[in-house]
Amino acid sequence: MYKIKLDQFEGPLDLLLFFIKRDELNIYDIPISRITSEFLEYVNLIKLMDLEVAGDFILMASTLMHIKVRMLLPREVDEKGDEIDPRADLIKALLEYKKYKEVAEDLTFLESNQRKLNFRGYFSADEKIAPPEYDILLKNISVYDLAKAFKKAIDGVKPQVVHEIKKINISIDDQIRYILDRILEKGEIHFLSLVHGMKEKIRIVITFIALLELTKIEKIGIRESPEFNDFVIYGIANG
Amino acid sequence: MDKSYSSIIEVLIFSSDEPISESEIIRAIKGIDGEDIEISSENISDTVDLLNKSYEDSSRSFRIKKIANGFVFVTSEIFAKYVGYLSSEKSKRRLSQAALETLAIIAYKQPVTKPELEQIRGVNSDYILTTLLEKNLITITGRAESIGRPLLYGTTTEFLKYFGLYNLSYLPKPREIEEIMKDEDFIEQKNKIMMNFVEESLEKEISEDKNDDPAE
Amino acid sequence: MDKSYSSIIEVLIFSSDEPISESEIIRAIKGIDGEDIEISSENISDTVDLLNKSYEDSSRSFRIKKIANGFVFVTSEIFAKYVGYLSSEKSKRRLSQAALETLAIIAYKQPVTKPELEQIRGVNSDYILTTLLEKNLITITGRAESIGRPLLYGTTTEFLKYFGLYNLSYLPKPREIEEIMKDEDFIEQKNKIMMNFVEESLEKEISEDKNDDPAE
Repeated sequence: MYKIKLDQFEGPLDLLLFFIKRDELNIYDIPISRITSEFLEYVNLIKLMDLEVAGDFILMASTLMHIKVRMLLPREVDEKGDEIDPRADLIKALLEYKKYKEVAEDLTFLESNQRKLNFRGYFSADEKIAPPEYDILLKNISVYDLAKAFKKAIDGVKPQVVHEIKKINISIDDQIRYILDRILEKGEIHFLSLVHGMKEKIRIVITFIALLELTKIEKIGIRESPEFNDFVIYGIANG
Repeated sequence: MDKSYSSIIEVLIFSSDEPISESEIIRAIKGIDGEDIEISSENISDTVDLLNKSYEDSSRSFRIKKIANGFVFVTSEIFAKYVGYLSSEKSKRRLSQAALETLAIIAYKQPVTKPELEQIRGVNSDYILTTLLEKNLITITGRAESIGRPLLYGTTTEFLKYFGLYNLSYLPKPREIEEIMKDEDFIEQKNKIMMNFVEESLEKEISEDKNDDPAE
Repeated sequence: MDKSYSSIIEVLIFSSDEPISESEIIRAIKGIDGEDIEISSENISDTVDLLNKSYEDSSRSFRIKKIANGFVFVTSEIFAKYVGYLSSEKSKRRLSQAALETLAIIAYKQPVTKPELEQIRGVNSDYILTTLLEKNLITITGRAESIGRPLLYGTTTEFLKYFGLYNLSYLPKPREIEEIMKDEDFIEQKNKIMMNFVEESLEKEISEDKNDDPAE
């Protein structure tokens, strides 16, 4: 028996196709008894390994044994009087599966090619004049949108596996200065890019509080962004 | 610096999803072609100038611009209204997440009152209800018997058409969705699926419009 | 068509973060400059050809390509490794064999139900369907009329984008069954798989290099 890795097969049909190819069998004349016993050896291994797919393999094993028995009996005939090969359905299934397996190979190529191509990455700096009458649906950002963007930023922080206790020196005043500096520099800024790169949740929380503070004293304004879960912060001249 | 690095610098700026600095560009080039490649920050800004010169000569509608944290491609401001049209079209095309959520709750719980709806969503839903009513995706179906006899909302035939549903029973059942999803991201996933429905049916609508109207 | 529309067509494609169709381009131009502007789909594809010619002449590192029912700027593949070095997005994993098989079946037989799909694959496909839905490569398109009215699945625009297809008719054609049998393609297939392994491990190496880099 060849050593083969069990998890390299996508299912029982895939394993059968492997046997057929490896032993150069004629798919229209599969030696059922030989292939059944070989298949059963693998099924036993799969059962031992307690793989999730075991059920599908066992089902195929019973189909094979059923075919094997029918091969020994006198052939049934169809309405035209022709003998019915007990293997016919299996052959059909194998060919159908093989057809899509090949397409999957082609898709792998397309995938490889497409992965080598890159799209344009950054659009935010494009100069836009939006005709105002088109902003019907999201004219004003609600507290809800704000909260959602906040939650998204928080959820975006990946949980650290190692728990280090470290003191983070950060205050609301610091973050107010940070926000004002960023706005001074760029005129306006997206919330997500404001908190981009912040590794600690507390830093985002404090930035957010600073943002609310600045909104309250009307130093900055907030409006919706074309992206959901984000919003744009802009400076107010006389703020 | 080898002249061929011009294209590489162009590609890196083009495909970076953040403004990209000179040092990052150098890091990528040295990372791939070896640390001994001689390339300086100055080479990069010179190359960018040459690229911009070449865009200008061939009347390209974009330039490379240096903003605070690095280089980015920007479209020329003389086209700002076209770029703006596109982005507003896009936001018009997409029902907001909130509207979608509201629509989903109404679709599954109908007939439903505003207080019930707001209890589920946790926020005031006046604006979205108005918008959905305007878009004829929902309608007032009657009045509840409860105190204050609040209005009841339900979906319309337009809603079914919009989502390509034969009738309401064709909506995926929450249980079915849950079976497919089997995880805690179920709600988010459901929203995504709904989004696709919206976008696709809109696209379909657009292409049907196109087919119906040969003048377009 | 006025010659100046070349720049506008370029800017519309350049500033759109999704492939943009001919009809969307026409709509934007008419939306801004008036319905009486004369511009046809043909004008647009001709203009795109001219633009690409001009990019080629000035050795630009990107071209306009037809993907997912529209036009989009993409970079030339020869620079992929430089971009990949910087972007973690690109080192994301490929689809598994099971996922590709499932997609192949859905793409050809759509709309297709889970039972039909599982019959062809011979294995339970819950997990794969969930993954593909999450990746937005497939979506639920409706319900079959058959017993139990199971949900129907189909591919998305994202699917086209992922494989770089203009539309579904550009899918690789499955071979006829007789053809499959005539051809001893076993070795060829193995080679193909090996090729992918090589590429995969190269990519992995690059991204590991990147992580090792203390400068990062």
